[in-house]
Amino acid sequence: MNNIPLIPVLLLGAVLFCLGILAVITKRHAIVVLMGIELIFNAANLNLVAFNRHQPDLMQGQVFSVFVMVIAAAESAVALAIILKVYSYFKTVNLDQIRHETDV
Amino acid sequence: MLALILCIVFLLLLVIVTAYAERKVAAFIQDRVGPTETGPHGILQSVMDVVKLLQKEDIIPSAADKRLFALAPIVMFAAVLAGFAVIPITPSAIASGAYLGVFYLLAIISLDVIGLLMAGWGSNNKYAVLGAMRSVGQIVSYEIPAGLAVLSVVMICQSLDLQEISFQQGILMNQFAGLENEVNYLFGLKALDLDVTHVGGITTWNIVRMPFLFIAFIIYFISSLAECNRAPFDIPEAESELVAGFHVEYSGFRFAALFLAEYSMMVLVSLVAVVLFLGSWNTPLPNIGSVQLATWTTGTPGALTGHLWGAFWLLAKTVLLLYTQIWIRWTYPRLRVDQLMHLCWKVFTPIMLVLVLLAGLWRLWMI
Amino acid sequence: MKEYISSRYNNSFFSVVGALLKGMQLTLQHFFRANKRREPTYVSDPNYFKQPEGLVTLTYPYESLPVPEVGRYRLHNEIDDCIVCDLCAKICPVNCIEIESIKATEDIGITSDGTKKRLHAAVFNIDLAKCCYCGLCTTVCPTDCLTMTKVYDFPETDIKNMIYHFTDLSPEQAQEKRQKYEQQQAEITEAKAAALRAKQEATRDKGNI
Amino acid sequence: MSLVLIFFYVFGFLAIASAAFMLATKNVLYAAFGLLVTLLSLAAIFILLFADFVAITQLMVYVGGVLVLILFGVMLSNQVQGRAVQSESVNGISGGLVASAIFGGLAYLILSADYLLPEGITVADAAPANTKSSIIAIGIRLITNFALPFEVASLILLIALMGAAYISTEDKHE
Amino acid sequence: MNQVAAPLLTPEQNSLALWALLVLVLPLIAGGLLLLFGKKLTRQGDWLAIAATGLAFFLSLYLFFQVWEKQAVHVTWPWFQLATGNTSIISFTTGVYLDNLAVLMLVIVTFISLLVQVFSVIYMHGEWRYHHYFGYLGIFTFSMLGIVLSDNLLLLFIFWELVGFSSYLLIGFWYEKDAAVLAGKKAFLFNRVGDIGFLFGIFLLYTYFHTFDLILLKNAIASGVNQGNNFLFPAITGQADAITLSYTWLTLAGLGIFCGCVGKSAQFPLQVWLPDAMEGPTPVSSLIHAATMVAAGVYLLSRCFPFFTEDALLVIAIIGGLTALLGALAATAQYDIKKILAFSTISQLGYMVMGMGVGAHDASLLHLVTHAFFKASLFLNAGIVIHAMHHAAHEFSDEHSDVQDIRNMGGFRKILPFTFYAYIPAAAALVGLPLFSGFLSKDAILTGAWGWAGFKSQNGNLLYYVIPVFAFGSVLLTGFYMAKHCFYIFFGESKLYKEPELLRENKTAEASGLLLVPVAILAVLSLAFFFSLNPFNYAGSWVMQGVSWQKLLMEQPGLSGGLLPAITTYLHEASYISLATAILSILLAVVGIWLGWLSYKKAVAAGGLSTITAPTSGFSRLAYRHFYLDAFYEKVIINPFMRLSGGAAAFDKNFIDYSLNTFAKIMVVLAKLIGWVDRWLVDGTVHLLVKVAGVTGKLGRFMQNGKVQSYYIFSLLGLILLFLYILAF
Repeated sequence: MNNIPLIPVLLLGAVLFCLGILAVITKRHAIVVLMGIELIFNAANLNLVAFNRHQPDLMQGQVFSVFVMVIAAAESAVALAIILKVYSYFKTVNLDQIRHETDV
Repeated sequence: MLALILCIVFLLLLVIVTAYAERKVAAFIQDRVGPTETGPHGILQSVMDVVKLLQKEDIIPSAADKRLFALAPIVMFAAVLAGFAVIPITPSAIASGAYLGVFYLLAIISLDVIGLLMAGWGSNNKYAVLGAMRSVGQIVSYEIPAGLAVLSVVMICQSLDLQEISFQQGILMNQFAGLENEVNYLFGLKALDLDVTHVGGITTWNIVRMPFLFIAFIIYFISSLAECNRAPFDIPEAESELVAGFHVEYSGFRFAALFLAEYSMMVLVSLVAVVLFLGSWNTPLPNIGSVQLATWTTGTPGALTGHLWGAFWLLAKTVLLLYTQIWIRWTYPRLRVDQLMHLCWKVFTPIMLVLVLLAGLWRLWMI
Repeated sequence: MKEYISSRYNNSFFSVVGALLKGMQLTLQHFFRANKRREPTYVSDPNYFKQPEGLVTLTYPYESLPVPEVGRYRLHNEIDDCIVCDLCAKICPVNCIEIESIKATEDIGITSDGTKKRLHAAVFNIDLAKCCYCGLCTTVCPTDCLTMTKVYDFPETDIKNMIYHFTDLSPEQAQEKRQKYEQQQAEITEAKAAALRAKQEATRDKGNI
Repeated sequence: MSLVLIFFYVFGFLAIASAAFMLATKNVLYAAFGLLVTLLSLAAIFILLFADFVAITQLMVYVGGVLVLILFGVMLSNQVQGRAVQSESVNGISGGLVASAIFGGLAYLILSADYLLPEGITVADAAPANTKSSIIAIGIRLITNFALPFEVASLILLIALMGAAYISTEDKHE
Repeated sequence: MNQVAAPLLTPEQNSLALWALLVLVLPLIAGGLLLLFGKKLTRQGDWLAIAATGLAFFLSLYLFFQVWEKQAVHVTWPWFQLATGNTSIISFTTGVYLDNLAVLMLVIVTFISLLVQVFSVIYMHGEWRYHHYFGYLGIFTFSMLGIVLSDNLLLLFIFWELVGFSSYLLIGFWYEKDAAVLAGKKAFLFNRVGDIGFLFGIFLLYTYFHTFDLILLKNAIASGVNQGNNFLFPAITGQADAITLSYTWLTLAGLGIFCGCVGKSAQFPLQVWLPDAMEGPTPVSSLIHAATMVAAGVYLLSRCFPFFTEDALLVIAIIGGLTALLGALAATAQYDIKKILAFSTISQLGYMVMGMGVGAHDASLLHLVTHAFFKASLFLNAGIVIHAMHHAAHEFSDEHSDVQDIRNMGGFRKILPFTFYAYIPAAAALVGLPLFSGFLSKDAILTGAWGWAGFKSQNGNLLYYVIPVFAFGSVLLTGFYMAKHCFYIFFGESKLYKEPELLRENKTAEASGLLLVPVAILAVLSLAFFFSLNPFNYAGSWVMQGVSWQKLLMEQPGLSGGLLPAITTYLHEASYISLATAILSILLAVVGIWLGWLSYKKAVAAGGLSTITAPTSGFSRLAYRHFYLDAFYEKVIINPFMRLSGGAAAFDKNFIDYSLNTFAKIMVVLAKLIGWVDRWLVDGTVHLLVKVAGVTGKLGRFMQNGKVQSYYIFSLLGLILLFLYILAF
């Protein structure tokens, strides 16, 4: 029986999701926050693929996980462009410092 | 498993031979003799080099990021080696018959980039960082024309499986499960009505099945030079500006690993070029009437003759491409960065986009 | 810059590809000519200038260009002809010749050109690591015993071995000759002293008479 | 415990461990490599879930694309000679509380939900046997049932490309 | 599907289709060869382009005589197939559709293209990238021919985009000039805006009818039955059941297709790209504005006519009328020789589109044909004049004067007499003077508009008369600006260059023969006789006969239902309209010319032929600036987005932050108040209250710390609350 039960996969997804949230909340470096967001995306993807494994008739899960990746790629490209622009302007990517700089 | 071990040993051997050939061919092109001392005609030179490097002290600069510095060569070598897994060596020997072989290869090659960045950053040296950045920029850029060239082949072959693509390019096509009723026409033109399914040989190679793929092949080959950081695209390692680029701080067995990874990359891209464009392990000789040249030089798949002929043809073509790589290196001067990017984005990418379109149309209308 | 280049060169696609192919052809030609080799012949050989193609490297220890008869490399001293005149040591600009002579008690022989030899060479060392191959020593040598040979390949692992010893006397023999000479000198001195004493005695005798 | 299940737990543990490492380390670059390991483990899990196309896409997009971008971003936004690439943590306690609360909620929901799934289903096992890979099914779905999202996704990519290129160009007017 | 789409074809029809395909690819082959090898060929290969186009023209003529009024050839080939998972396979076909309209367009396109290329040999002589220019022209012609020959919307759309792309290449041909680059970009982008609508229209139609094939679509739509607010369509191919579609969606589909026309044919509000497109070489303007790109929109309307509901047609008519008026108004205030013609093109296209909208389908097409000839002629004439001015400017090394400004010209009647005599018929045709082709077609459209308004306003709503009033107003304005154009250029005396010889090629010839011959041919073709034996009766025109809706649409007016027959009947009854239109339009044209003469005299008398100043008076400045449409887009599209984002930021900062700050402040004040009460009244329990208030205040401040991560925490708290809710219930 080469079948992974659904619950452990979903729990793994939940753990990764929470770790991603933790990264977004606690990190000061903008790029690490971005990494946390990627982790959240991946957790969602894991759920999609897991559900697809158990209901594969239309392949919605896999197709949508591919879409999620596309969106993630677009998102990270734009986010990094913004971060680099912010860096060239403030000379820092520390979120708190940026806040102080803008808080005129 | 046996195929896997055989492949790895075989390919490492090929890498060693390539490193030796590089020096010898360079010498001959420059009217020198090259290595002569170790072994007859110096054929043990590369082995000795590796042995020498392995004996050396493992130096890690004190200012370097030690973990990244130490891991980088392993990551690079592992990434390139993983790519060999899906290369079919003979009609029945392939380390891993992944159905998504081509796609997997493209993904694996991009892992190489991570290793490069690790090496460049971990060295804590401005030349290394610059070299790594240049190299990554170059590899990521040239993945686009190379990927499009691969895509055009995939569109023609309708498969991502390298073994299936290989079978399509020879007389054994109908023996592959799922291709029993396929027919190869000369130049892929049904209108010509020349059935070459059983003629085989060069007439069923991909560059002949769809003649425009020859342009794709040329572009793939040039792009692959850039992906291996080979001359004339070796600006990441430009000796005159960056000393040696990302591996300037490396020595001993880590340098050996980087060196092997680089040469393995050369072998890998040449193998991919052969499999995708130049008929893979198929013989170039066609059946002409009762002179069954192709049948004679193919052997029986699965039997020893099949293994030997397949490996022979594949390696012969690969060696030819490797020779061309070396030959090009010792002919052309290095490009500037802007010329490099101009070539990639303004020349190759548009041409390849058109070719992909053409390949699609060819598949729709001709075959 | 760009305009300059484009105005000077034909940048059209085909000419560029043509140029690239031309380069490949050139290197390929050189590659295939690698089966020819240059023969290690001397410049006087009629074949010398007729080998424009092929590898130019000589695998040196195994083959080398012939050296002309008049090659001026390692110094050699034919000690049998040497009269140990010390001229060479004096003229040497880098002081690489070290000579220590011992006067002989009698004529010890004649060189091949007929000069009498009166000195033993206790030490005749040439430090070829210092030698600058100017050849001055050979020109001043009165008996033409010091010459330059065509041997140029004499590397050593120990620099002391670069000092060449030409004397035919072993240190014991040299000691013996030295003692002999000193003995003779002592005899002569004694004889002179005896003669002087006799003379003085004779004078005193005369005075006494 | 079948082999697949063992592999799943190994890779799952690896994913969690490296994600935790990403959180724990102060070095941004190490965090990125921690993320790399997480992504690779997830790709492995995707393969175990018979989603080979998604797995390789994961490799290509995340490892070859997003992660390289992130590494580039890290390198470009820190002076090479200056301080090490450090990142401090803030909001540790509140963040931890919130995240663990959310995890508790999610876990409760996952464990208590009724999925209406036939346990030990046969469809999933039969499907990979029919087709050698999921790619054919995905390809057909992409250009039929999901053609509109597919096109919209391509539009989004194009817009993101243009936007990123525009944002990162030097502003000559200032 | 194939069985339905491909009825038995005679070999002759098959061969006709193959000839048509040859016509299509000839310019492409020539263009491709020129782009790749043009530099190597003798004369940079212009002969190749001209020969290919000439061959295409003669083939088109052959096709014309085979097809016109004889047969309609529809040949299809399977194109590609899509598997829909578990269900059946969807096949798409492609093909060639040759009917009266198609062959007529073929002839016109190849003919104008040929003349323009011949003209360009001299005009573009010595140009760097001369061969590229001809290559682009070839690709452009190819794209346009593709639109004409396509039998399905998908292929048509592909060629539609190709036209947009190649026009971008041509408009931006002098890419060393910033203005040309910007103009090309602008044209491209504005076309894209329209094309999005077009694409959605195509998708809507496909979603409902599951085919792109124009003929199948037409048949399917014609068989629809009007059921009040819905249409009932019987089962069509590949569809099991009959379908019911709402009127609204069909109207939207039609308007989507019309969007494509709005972009390409420069209709209001997307017309602003066209004047800027004058940055391209003049022969290109001639080609784009006469027979190809802008005509494509009208052609599309004609092809898709059955898909428009009555409401869609009304929108089309309004847009067309508005464009005609606005274009003409803008043209009155321009002084650039080409800009005037450009605005005139916008105005004339407005006529055609309005004609489509009011159901004067055939009149519109007639105007398309006549306009193609006289507008091409006018542009080529302008090209000769500019060429001459350049010649003179070059002799004087004068780089500051604007050689395209008509106030710098004058007296060319004597200097370039041949050009003048070629110019007059074309200009007269544009104004709509009798005996010239424009009169016929314009008259037809005006009659149609009047008839439509009359028919529609039978219920008493006289607002419909606005459309014909717009149209007649445009006639007056057309006379005015063309008169100005003509007088400024050809009358009076040369303002800038006093030696007339400098403006001529040499003493004997005013310009090279290759420039003059195309112009002469086009001038002759601007006469009415070529289109109708009776130059006052458009109804007898062979073009009108050939492209009448009964013939083209096979008696199936489509979704607009009985509108067309009804208008025809109405016009038949109210026969005075036709006569009144003719008289009124001639009168208006003459008055326009007279006004133009007055204006010119006034300007000359005032010596006000200053070339530097832009018009200052209110209205003419408005018209000169093209009603500030560009500025309008800047203000309405671009600035609001900027302002919206600025506003959002300001809202965030001024409102949300402010209110929270105030909240915090209030809390502090409250705490202080309580503290005061506490200090002065009792302690004990009150202390506790103070503490509570303090904590609340701090919480308020803490939540409002400006850190995005804290906000994120608080938003996640909401999620946790949701969990708690689920846990609780």
